[in-house]
Amino acid sequence: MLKDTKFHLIALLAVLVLLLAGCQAAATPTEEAATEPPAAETEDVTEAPMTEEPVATEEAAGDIVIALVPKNLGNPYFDTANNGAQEAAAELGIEVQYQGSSTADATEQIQLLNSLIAQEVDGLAISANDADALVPTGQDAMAQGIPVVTWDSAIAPEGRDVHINQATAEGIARVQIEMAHRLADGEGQIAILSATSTAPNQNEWIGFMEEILQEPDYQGLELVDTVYGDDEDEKSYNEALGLMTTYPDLEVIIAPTTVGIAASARAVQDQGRIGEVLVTGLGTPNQMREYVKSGAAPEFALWNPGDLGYLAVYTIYHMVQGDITGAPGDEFDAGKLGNYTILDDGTILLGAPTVFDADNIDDFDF
Amino acid sequence: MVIGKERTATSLGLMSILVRFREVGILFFTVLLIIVVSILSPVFLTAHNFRDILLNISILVIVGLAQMMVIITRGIDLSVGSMIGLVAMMVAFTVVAFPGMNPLFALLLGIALGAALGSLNGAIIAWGKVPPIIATLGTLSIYRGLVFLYSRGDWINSFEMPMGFRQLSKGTPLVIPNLILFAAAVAILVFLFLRYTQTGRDIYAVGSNPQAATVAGIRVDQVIFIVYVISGILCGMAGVLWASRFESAQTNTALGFELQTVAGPVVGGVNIFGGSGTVIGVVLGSFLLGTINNALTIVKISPFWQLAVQGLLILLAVIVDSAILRRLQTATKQGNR
Amino acid sequence: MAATHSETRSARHSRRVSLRNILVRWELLLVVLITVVTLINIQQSPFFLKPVNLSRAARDFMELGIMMLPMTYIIIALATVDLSVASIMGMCASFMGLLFMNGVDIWIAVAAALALGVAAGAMNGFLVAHVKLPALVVTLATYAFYRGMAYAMLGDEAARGYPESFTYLGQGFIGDGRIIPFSLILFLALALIFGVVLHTTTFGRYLYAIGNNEQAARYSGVPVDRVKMILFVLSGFMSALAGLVLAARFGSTRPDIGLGLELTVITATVLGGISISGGTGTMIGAILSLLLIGLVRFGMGLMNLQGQVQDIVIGLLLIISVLLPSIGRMLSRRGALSNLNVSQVLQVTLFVIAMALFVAFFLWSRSLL
Amino acid sequence: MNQLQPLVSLDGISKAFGGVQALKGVHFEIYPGEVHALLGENGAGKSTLIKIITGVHQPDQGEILLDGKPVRLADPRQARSSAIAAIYQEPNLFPDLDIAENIFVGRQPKQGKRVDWQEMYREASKLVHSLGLNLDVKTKARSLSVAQQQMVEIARALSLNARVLIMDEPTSSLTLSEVAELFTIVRHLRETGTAIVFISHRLDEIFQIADRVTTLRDGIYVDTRMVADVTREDLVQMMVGRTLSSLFPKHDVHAGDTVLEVEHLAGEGIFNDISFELKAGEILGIYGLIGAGRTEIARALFGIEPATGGRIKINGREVSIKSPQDAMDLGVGFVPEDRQMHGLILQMPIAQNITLPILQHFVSGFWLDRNKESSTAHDLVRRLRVKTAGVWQLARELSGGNQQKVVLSKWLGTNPRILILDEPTRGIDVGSKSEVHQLLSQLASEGIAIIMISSELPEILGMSDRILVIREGGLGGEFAQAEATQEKLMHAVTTIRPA
Repeated sequence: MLKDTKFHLIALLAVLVLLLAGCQAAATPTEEAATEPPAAETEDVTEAPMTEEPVATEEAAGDIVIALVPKNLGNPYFDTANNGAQEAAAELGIEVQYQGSSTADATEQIQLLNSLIAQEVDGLAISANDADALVPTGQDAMAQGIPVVTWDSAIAPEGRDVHINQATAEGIARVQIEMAHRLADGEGQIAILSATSTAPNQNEWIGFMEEILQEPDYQGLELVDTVYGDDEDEKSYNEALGLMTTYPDLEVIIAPTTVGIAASARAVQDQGRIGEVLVTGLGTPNQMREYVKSGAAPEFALWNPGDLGYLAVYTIYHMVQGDITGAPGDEFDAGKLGNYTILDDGTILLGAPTVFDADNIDDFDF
Repeated sequence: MVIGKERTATSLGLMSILVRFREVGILFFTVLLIIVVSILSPVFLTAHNFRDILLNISILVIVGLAQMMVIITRGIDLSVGSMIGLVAMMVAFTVVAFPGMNPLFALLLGIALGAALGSLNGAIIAWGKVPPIIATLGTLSIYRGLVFLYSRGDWINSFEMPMGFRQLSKGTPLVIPNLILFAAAVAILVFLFLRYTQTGRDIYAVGSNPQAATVAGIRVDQVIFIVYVISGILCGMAGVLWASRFESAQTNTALGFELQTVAGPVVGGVNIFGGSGTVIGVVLGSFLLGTINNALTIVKISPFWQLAVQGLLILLAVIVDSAILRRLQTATKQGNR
Repeated sequence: MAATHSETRSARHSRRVSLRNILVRWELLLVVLITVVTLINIQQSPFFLKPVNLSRAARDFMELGIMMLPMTYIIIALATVDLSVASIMGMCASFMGLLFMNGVDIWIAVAAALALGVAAGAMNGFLVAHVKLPALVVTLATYAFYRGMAYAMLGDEAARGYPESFTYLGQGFIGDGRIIPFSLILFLALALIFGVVLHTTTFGRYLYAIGNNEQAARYSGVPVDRVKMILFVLSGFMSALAGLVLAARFGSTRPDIGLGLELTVITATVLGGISISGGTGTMIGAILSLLLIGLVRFGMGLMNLQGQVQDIVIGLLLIISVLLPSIGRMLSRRGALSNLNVSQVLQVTLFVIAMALFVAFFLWSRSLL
Repeated sequence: MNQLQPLVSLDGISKAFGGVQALKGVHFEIYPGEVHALLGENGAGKSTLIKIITGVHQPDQGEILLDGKPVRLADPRQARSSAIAAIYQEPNLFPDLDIAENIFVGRQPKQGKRVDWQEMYREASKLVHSLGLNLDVKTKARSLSVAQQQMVEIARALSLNARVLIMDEPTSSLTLSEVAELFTIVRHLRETGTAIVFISHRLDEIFQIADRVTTLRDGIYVDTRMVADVTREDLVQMMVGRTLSSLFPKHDVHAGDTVLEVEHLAGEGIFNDISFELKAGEILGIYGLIGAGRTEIARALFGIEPATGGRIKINGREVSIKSPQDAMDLGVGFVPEDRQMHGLILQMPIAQNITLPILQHFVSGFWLDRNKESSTAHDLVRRLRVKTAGVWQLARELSGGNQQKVVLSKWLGTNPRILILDEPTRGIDVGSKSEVHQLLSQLASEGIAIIMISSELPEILGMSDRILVIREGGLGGEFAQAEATQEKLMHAVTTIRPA
């Protein structure tokens, strides 16, 4: 027995040191290769000033570190938002770390946020996977004097300082119903293919869409089903197939998520039903260019996620500098986007969504 | 006062027929289900819908066959989902970097990568004598972590993939989509391998009675090593087809897929205690699972019930399986006293 | 109360553990690893040793710890695992959420959830102990069935708005200063109970007896089937309790709560020196392994190496913790190196070449995009 | 049988297992075309000799010659490749594979690289029919009776063109007609020149089938005689030839009242219609051959495999024993036949083994009182003079004899009123054997009723007050200690039961 354990005492020790050194190596080279450094080094973080009271004092811009946390990494929508955020960071001369979990899952996001709070970052700009599960973590950060701004997908009010809405939920819902109405030329069956069943923004938009459909001039449209693709390409693809099989005379699929809209358009194309079933919703130009050209998804809307990331960084910067506290009525300047005021429900509105179609899609690149 | 009762093979026949033709039971259950669902909603019984079902289960059949061979040797491979995810990502990266690459070469690349991953499992289990559940539980999280480390979190999206690669799974040269043809080809190959090669027969012998197999001169360790390499190969192939069919490679591709690859064979009559299992069983088991999931969507039962139904089905198959086995054993024990 | 279990004492009467025996223990190995990991982490990041950070990180692992306790018993006694623990956690938390959202008082809902956990465990126990099915297959089936029931209960809604008295379970602190989380104390108390029962009571002795030789235990009058039933009921109850703590920590419940946690629970238990072949292992080892995994994950988090990269390290630790002793045994038993025949050497070299090629391709193709 | 050159010859073979000398200087030759019977009591060294011939064990001294050339059989595979095959009492086939594959496992007939199933089925059927078996070779092995499984093993041996076929107690679980079938095959094999080693206790079967017979006693070679010119009495004398030394402790029997009554006990078609009585302070010996069902009777009395018929009365009251706990509550203890599998938990220390059945005595408050456990174990260990470094030493570190004494002290700890022992002294050194015998007679004199199952004639005759003979699951006779002799007992168990 003695010989046994002595044997694996040495070997295990050696392997573990190797592992940690290896991970070290894995962490550092990513910095040069990748454009946005998802795993930035923490050594060079100078001793960030521990802000005692919630309102941060004036700080030298150079040493502010903001963490931009998307729902999950790899999603082109969030990558574009990060580009905007880095643009704002350059203008403000601060550092924005783009850190995300690999799956759109609340537990992983909480563990990530806990380690960012532990690293005493100066501000958190979060797109939440779960509005309620993140409330305790948000409160924890705020108790540590770290301002919490949510963008794209909110944490419940008690868990955040301020939320940046890409557009009013009602506005986003209305533009998608309008597009569906146009594509179905007034009447027919429509269905919704959402992201995860727990995503707060999705459920809010769907709620508004159902209300808008009651309005007189949309009586012709009949919402037959809502399915969930979990922001996974294959699941969304299968759900789209399911919709087309279950409802043979379905006319329009609305997918208010970049992953869902691309998968649905591809499903329509693969089934050879372009023109019979039309796809609309929220998508990015690069991703949808092929389907706009093929006619599977003639129109779709979105706001520029880059602007959303840009605005989120400016907002959190002003919070960190103490210019604003997130109370309704606060005003601040957001660089190229002009200035914004915090509305009375504690949110900031980016602006109305833009509709992309065949003729304007080529002058966008994100 | 004769002790050893006269027990000829015939009177035990009924039991062995039941075991050999268990696949008939599954076929009967599937047909019954199809009839019921078609009555509920005529949309179900269309060639188009069955094409979708077959498309959906093609990858499940390929990996289910790999899992069957592992289960026959009394093992289990929980790392299949992660192997599919890793190979899908690596091949997607390569295909995007070399758009001109012939898709079949991408398939070969995937198979080679899968073989390497499978051989690591094989080495740990066959040479390192680590129990399969622990070894593949470990490689499940290692390979999944490597997917993230490899792509640094990035996804490969459909618009980045060359058309040729996307057509690999979708092209329909012979009316039937390639994906279904690949699955059929793998099924035939595995059938021939298990029935007509020495290693194939040795797999059954090792699973049925490992000690006797050693005495009979079979190199048990080598057979077990090969089985995990084959599992890697089929997962590599599945990874490429997965990336081609869904035109994407994400860090969570095929996450949690391993459960279905065990459910299919178990439902299809593969004996969880090892030693027996047929290709037809895996195909029918997977088809039954695919039909049920498809039926649940069409009959508009909420998608949230699908997982519960799958769980119930595996439980049922296992209870029936062991009941038959136990009744057979007591029957022979009685016979030989 | 360091009642280490495996009495390899040589002293005639005394139960004092001689130094030699302490030295060879698996637990010592874990202590060494913990110190190494702590040293590396301190050097890597100044935030590691801050008490407020450690306490926050600790809260993320308490549910894992609670579920690890019954899993230790199951592996020691039955040399198998319960794959359905995370699904029972999800089902019971969703059931509590469902009741609460329909106006049932929170503490009645909690009691109902714990009862459901016991029932789920009892079903597993009945199929394993009386129908004599292998635990691996039963819990694989109930893994899908119980998780399916969680989705069937809550669908796409979330239960939220739990009262402060309940969320204290997961978020509360003892005393002021957000240092000692309540869930840590709850876990340590449960661990103490499980440890005392395992190492000092009749039931604990039965677990080791069955784990080492179930037949001999049965011949000595040990009620084997009753013990098996109790083990799975215990596992169901503790999984439900862990589900409530997690729901309290989140302040809400969704059907996918705790998805995939069973793999981490099994890893933590086996890493604690509890051999998968049954019969050996101590509660202290399990607790130390939980601490080690917590420190590794928290440390790597600080180095911005997220979830799945951490999984690589944990997966490696799991395989190595089982692989090395088995290689050690092989080398010591028959001097394997001497009679390796040619074909085996060939196979090993082929295998090594394949691995090298794979790593080379991995690194090369990774830099293409 | 008249060739000069023996196929296999063993000379001066000795083998010891941890202090127990299983074989001493044994000589054994097998000629082609001959049925050579190997005879001897249990523990006479027969199975050890077979294990050496089939390469499972290697001899300490002595030489094995194959066709006159010395050979070293390192493992079963090597033995098989030198055409030596064996069939055991419990056939070891592949339940999930059919008969044909069981015969050709690992070496299926091929056409090029492809397994040729038709060829395999043809070959298999030819072999099977040549053995007079009308079985479809596609049947799965799991659904065959033991006799049929044995036939398949013989067929496999033939397909390996084995020249030596060893049959170890093949007929113990066969019906009369199955035995006859087996013998026709054996005669057929003999004609074709195969050398057959036939091991059995049934003297009649030996007279029926064997040409020559070699007898072993206590690991020593006694003699080899032609079956034609030897009588049954000679064989029995050769088997039991030792004078009955008075190594067994005399104890004055003052049997108390009847403690246990068993009426028409039956178990799962393995044994039935067993009835006997047992008085306090009495030692009831149960003698019989392997597979006669004695162990199953003991397991029924102790509740491991509850009886399926008949009644058990303890102290006059009818009881139902469904589990070991029931038995222990009624004061029954059971020292099982297989020490390592069922008697002890080897990885646990002696003290914990001893206290396992009576843990409730050591619970003080909530947890176990380690000191009380230590002292109880220590007293028992001292009383039975177990040679150990300490009560916390692991059971696996003890010798066979000491391990058996630990099992005995385990059951003494429960101070039983009825103690059942199954082959208590098998495979332990002579010293421990007599200590165990001393203990048993002392326990009896203290009023404990003892049932001792043994297949060693001297032990049965020396220790028992009354002897019960079990044959093929039924009562084969009851003898008081005074009237019982080795010959009577051997006769009772070796005559083929009435047709």
